Amino acid sequence: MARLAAKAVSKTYGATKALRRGDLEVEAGEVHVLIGSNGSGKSTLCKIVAGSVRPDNGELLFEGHPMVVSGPNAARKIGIGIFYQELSLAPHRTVAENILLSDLPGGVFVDRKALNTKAQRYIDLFKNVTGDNFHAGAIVETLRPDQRQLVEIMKALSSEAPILIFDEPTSALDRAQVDRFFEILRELKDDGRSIVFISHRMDEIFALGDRVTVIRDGETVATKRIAETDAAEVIRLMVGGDETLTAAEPHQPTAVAATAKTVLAVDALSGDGFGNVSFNVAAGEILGLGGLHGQGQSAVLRALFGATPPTSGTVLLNDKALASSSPRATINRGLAYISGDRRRDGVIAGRPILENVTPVHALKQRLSLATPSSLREKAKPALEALRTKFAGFSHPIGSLSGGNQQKIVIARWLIDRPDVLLLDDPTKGIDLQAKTDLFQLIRKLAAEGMAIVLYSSEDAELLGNADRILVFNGGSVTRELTGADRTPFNLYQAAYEAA
Amino acid sequence: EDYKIGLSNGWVGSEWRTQMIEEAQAAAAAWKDKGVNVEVVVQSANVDVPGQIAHVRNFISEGVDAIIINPNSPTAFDPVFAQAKEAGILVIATDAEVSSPDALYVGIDQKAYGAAGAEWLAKTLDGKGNIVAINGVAGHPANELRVAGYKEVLAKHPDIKLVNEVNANWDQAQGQQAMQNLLATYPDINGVLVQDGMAAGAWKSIMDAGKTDQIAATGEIRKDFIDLWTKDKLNSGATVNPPGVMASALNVAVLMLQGKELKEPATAGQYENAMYLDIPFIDSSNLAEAAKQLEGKPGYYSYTDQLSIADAEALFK
Amino acid sequence: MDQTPRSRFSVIDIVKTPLVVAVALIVFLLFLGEYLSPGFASGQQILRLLIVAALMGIVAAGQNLVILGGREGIDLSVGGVVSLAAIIAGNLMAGENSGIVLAIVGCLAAGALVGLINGIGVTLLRIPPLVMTLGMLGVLQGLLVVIRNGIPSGRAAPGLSQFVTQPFLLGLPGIIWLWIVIGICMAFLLGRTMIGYRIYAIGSNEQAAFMAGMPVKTTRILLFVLSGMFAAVAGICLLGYSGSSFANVGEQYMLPSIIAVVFGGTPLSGGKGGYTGTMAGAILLTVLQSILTTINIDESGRQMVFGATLLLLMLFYGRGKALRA
Amino acid sequence: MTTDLVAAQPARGNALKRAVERFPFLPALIILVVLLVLNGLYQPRSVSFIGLTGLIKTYLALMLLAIAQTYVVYAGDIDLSAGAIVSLVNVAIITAMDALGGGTGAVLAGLGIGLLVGLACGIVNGIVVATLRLQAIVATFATSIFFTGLALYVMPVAGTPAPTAFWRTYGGRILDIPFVLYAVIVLAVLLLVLARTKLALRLLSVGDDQQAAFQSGLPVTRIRLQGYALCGLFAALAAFCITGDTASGDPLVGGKMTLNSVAAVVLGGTALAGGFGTVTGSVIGALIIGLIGSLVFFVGTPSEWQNLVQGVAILLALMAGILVGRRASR
Ligand SMILES: Nc1ncnc2c1ncn2[C@@H]1O[C@H](COP(=O)(O)OP(=O)(O)OP(=O)(O)O)[C@@H](O)[C@H]1O
Ligand SMILES: Nc1ncnc2c1ncn2[C@@H]1O[C@H](COP(=O)(O)OP(=O)(O)OP(=O)(O)O)[C@@H](O)[C@H]1O
Ligand SMILES: [Mg+2]
Ligand SMILES: [Mg+2]
Repeated sequence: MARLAAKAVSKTYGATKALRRGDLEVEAGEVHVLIGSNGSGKSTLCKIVAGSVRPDNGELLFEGHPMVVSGPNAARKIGIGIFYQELSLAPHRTVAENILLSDLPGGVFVDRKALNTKAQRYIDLFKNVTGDNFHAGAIVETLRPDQRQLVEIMKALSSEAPILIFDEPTSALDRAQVDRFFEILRELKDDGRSIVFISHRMDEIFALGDRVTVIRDGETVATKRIAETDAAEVIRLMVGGDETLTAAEPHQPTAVAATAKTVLAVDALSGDGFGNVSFNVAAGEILGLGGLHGQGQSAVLRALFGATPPTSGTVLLNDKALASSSPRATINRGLAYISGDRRRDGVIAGRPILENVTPVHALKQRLSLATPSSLREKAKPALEALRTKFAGFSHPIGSLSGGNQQKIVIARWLIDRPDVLLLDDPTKGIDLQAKTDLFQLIRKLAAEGMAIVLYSSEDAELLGNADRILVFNGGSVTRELTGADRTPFNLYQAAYEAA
Repeated sequence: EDYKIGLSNGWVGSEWRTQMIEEAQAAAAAWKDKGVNVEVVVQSANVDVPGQIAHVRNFISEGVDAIIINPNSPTAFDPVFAQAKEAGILVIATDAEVSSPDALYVGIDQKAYGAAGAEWLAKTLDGKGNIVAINGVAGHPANELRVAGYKEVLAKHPDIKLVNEVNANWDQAQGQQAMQNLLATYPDINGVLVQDGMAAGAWKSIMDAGKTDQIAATGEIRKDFIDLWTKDKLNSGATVNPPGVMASALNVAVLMLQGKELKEPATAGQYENAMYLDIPFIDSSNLAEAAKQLEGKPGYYSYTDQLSIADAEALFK
Repeated sequence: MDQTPRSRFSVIDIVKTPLVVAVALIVFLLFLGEYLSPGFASGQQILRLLIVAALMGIVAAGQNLVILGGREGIDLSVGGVVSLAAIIAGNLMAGENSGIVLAIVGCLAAGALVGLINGIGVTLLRIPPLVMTLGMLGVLQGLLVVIRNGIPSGRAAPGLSQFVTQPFLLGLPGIIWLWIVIGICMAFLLGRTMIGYRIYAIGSNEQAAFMAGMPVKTTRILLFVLSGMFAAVAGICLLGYSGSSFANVGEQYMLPSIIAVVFGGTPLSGGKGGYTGTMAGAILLTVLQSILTTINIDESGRQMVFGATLLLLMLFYGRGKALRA
Repeated sequence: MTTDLVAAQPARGNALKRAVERFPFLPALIILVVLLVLNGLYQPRSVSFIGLTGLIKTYLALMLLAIAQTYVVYAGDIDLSAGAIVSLVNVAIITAMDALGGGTGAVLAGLGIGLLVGLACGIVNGIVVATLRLQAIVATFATSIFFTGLALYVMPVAGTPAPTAFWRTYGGRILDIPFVLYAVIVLAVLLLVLARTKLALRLLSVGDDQQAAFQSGLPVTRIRLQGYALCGLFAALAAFCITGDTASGDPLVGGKMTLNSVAAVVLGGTALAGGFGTVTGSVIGALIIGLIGSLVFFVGTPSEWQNLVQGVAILLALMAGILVGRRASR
């Protein structure tokens, strides 16, 4: 009998079916992988199990007995610990306080000593991989994203629950941290714990999982033993009948003609998080930025764009000096920036699609009046090029799926062609289909003469799309990979050599 | 002789208060002719009760000889006045009575103020009719005394029916809105009891409704209103709470500091520590006189009256 | 493009919009008022209520904008600006029609200046709006005292008084026309201009708006400036309504203007809502206050009923999201 | 994804930064000391033992109300009815003490009733804001109107005196030491104790990120409700002090204290958005407000300018506190 079972669980938000029919069975002592494209309902299913979302229908069973999970607290008592994809940390509290927040030691008073000793146990699990300035008393707000993700992991572990759910726990972690985490998970599994693990990274799934449940469009479509399946089958299950994905053609980036005009010339640029970075990008070129995450790649892009202006260095755009003082200034000069963190940097939540797709156009064309009919005409081609699915311009952007929201945000930059497109990990958290569409488009734009700078946290994406790769380490460029040098081996080596 | 007198005012929301302080300052200066140097130090700010208690404590620290206060509460100052007295400081309240046995009240009798308006209205209406009242801040002692004053009078006139009472917080615009609502729901009222600045507002609503001829209402004493009253021949009567009360209190204070003794000890009022000043009343009979006093003054200036030094001296042995 | 219209505007959705709720409540209250004290819902009285509502509604216009702009936007200084404008206007026009233009210009400039300082404090110094405007309120209250000692408070020009209280066009006083025009302008600003798009964008997701090249700080400063100017307009009108200016007239608008906005369906979190609802909210609040004046109960009873009714009405609006969705 | 990185940030101003991180009220404390020095310069007697005792006696109520406000602000809420609760408790205890005869027993019973009334008001606010999920600013404004109405109902006009035993104790001395100093010591201990409770930590966590706190398994609604209840209790204590200092009942006495309590909280370095701050800061903030008021007088500001100067000074102090705090925490 499964330790935990969800049977035909469903959840509707307004008119949206987030989860149509979620089924999941987790045994004791297994790592059970949950996979599905963005918005397929994985997190929703997990949150229902963990009590933070109220299901519409369906049944939850614990050791075969029906259970009522009335809230997160109840779930913890039953024995369910969870790592939330979007984290559940209190930024102004310390690491120790966060780890034990839901179960503070002491009675009426907090037992500080017990708190620190207990928290230290979980911190020690990640000894040597936590990075600088990580200790029990550190304020979470001051930590890096990967460190925060570690805190959330420790928090989930501290529940000591027999059932542990990890909803994309590795998306910000570096290799060493992931390795350590996987060791811990294997130990837990050997202890007889049940682990639900979600990731979009196929290699992780096959490295760790015992069984995999695939969820598509809010419905559980299959559960397989990892040993009895392969990546191709899992992908097929994820995308259903759609064959285009599985047949995704391997792209062979071509070196840009040496005669191509340099569009963007960056010289000795320094700023918050990077120093002395120089490079050129030519028209039609896709320049990749690589390396371990958080080595300054994002910071360079944001600085170029003027979001956090650089402190020194020069930038030439089409041979004229570019002052990266604000996005407004750089957009006017022909820059565009697409962030992978669409919820923070892109989506204007609660507003109609039209208002989400037009702001850059309005800026470039100096529009002061909003004439919906003509704006719609302007936006249509860009949205069509991205194959965006949406019901109407006046619908709120929140009514779209995540991938389509991202497409709306991207389309905003394409109504008026920019000269340079800065891509800051643009596929973070979007599914395979959307990714494929996006890179097809990017290559098309490059072919039409746009200069593109691409940072991706996924090496495969870089290798598959960039004409040239600058490897970052400690805030500066340590190596440049061109032509045939662009191999996974070289990329890993360059990323790690100075680290 | 040199005296230092502290003036405390806990609310700066009206011109009346400003004039009150100005008159007191002028009164202090006038003592110079008598060879007495009266230095006034003023604390005037929008404060709550604790804030005004701090005023008094500051005066004690400053080492004044006397404190004259327009208090934000009748009873709240008992402990701090006791402390002032311990420090040998004379405390006089004005405009609103205080319960402290360690202080003296010099000002008008607010109850008589309310009664005077009601007497006038009753007389004007020949003892019958429907009236409404617009009061100040509910729970404020001066307001409650005035209400008690007019209720006592109305009790003597059973044919006058008080159909509704509302509070407009001594705010002109709120008085105007309240009157407007009352006029809509009580189309047949004959009289209105309303005080101070709210009266100007109430009259504005009455005039806007075209009922100037049908309604008698109490009025107020700012020049703006007196002018309007004269011009439009309003059927009005205004009890005067003169801003000069603080000046009067100051004159009394100086004489007491000089060691003089009152002919009649101040024992009036519910707290038996009051010395009531005369309450002037303006109606059609003396409107012209009042207008004359205010000639050339700015519109916000209130009709005033105070005990001159000589008047005050007459009260002492 | 794949067109899959999903707009299913059911009757329930429409009935639940704040505007409809507010209008329904207004009608209900008018009937209730008429029942409790006959004469309450007469044409003349409704007109007079609308004048009072217009005063609050104009203040609420600025409040509405600041709240829409998000980042806990709120303007507590409007009360001070209303008083300030009434006094400046009274002095500049001093009872003469010829002074009206100067008075309007002077007041708008003063309101804009206060708003500018608020805006600078909130955006450039990043002081939370509640704190900044609360501090500003204290400053304005002090300024009023200084001004009144220097300059006597003035009187409204007859033209202004007439504009506010007497029929002007089609039997409606000028101030109501002014309010209607403001309503149309606000709807246009918010719905048909890029500034409107920007206001919603920064209210909804400031970071995204910034990354899309919107001038976030300038826009937010503009909102505070507009709030100051609307409060100044209300101050001028209030002078016309009451004939002469006097201290602290504006105090009564500080928190009620926020309630009018909330009753109009704009949550304090910003990025959502509009002015049409706020207009209904202002009327609703005015009608409610008036009913309470006309029924004959003690002041203590009135306040308890008023407070409880406000709470009850709030249940119709902007309740926060449930923690467990 | 962000500008975070490996390269360590320069260590400039690290000491100040860490100090402010640990003691967010440090900027306020500096302002307080400066104000005390200035007060002393212009009026030495104001910083004498008696002067300072008077200061505390007068502002103890505001300090307590600021503390009350802090606990709801911790959780990201606000209570605009705090002043109205003070008024209501004030009239309630005066009425009760009066009705019970004014002896020691009556005083104690009155105080008990006062705590219950404050607690009840806090719970009403908690239900309205946390359980019914109305927006705190407008909802507590509405309850403030309701509480004021109730206070007017209990005592229609200011005036009933407090039993002598009560205010003589508050204003008097025990063993030659002013009673308020004992009160301050008890208060300090109480605050220290409260700061160590789980509730304080949980309130702050809820204020940090409400949804995250909920998902972590904290009973968010109950915690916010407890915050309001605690606020109500401290508002009741504030009412005791004001009753001790004024020796009478007044249904309007606390009304104007609400916004001051909010200002005091902000002056003390607590974030209105929640999740960060200290009650100590709020106590200092209340004293700053008081000292600015007296300094304006002691320097000899002309009466018509006093309000303006005070307003500007408070605004500047608010700004300075926020700016210094932020500069240090960067
Ligand atoms: N925040 C939301 N509020 C309401 N409805 C939503 C929300 N997010 C998504 N939806 C609805 O849920 C539907 C399913 O979304 P989902 O993300 O599963 O789509 P999808 O098929 O995965 O698309 P894509 O591949 O583009 O991400 C969406 O079409 C949308 O209507
Ligand atoms: N609170 C919400 N309100 C409305 N719609 C929601 C809400 N939460 C999730 N949705 C929608 O429900 C669908 C399922 O979302 P869910 O987060 O479960 O997807 P997921 O499989 O975890 O995706 P991802 O891989 O991106 O994490 C999506 O379309 C999402 O937009
Ligand atoms: Mg999707
Ligand atoms: Mg998810």
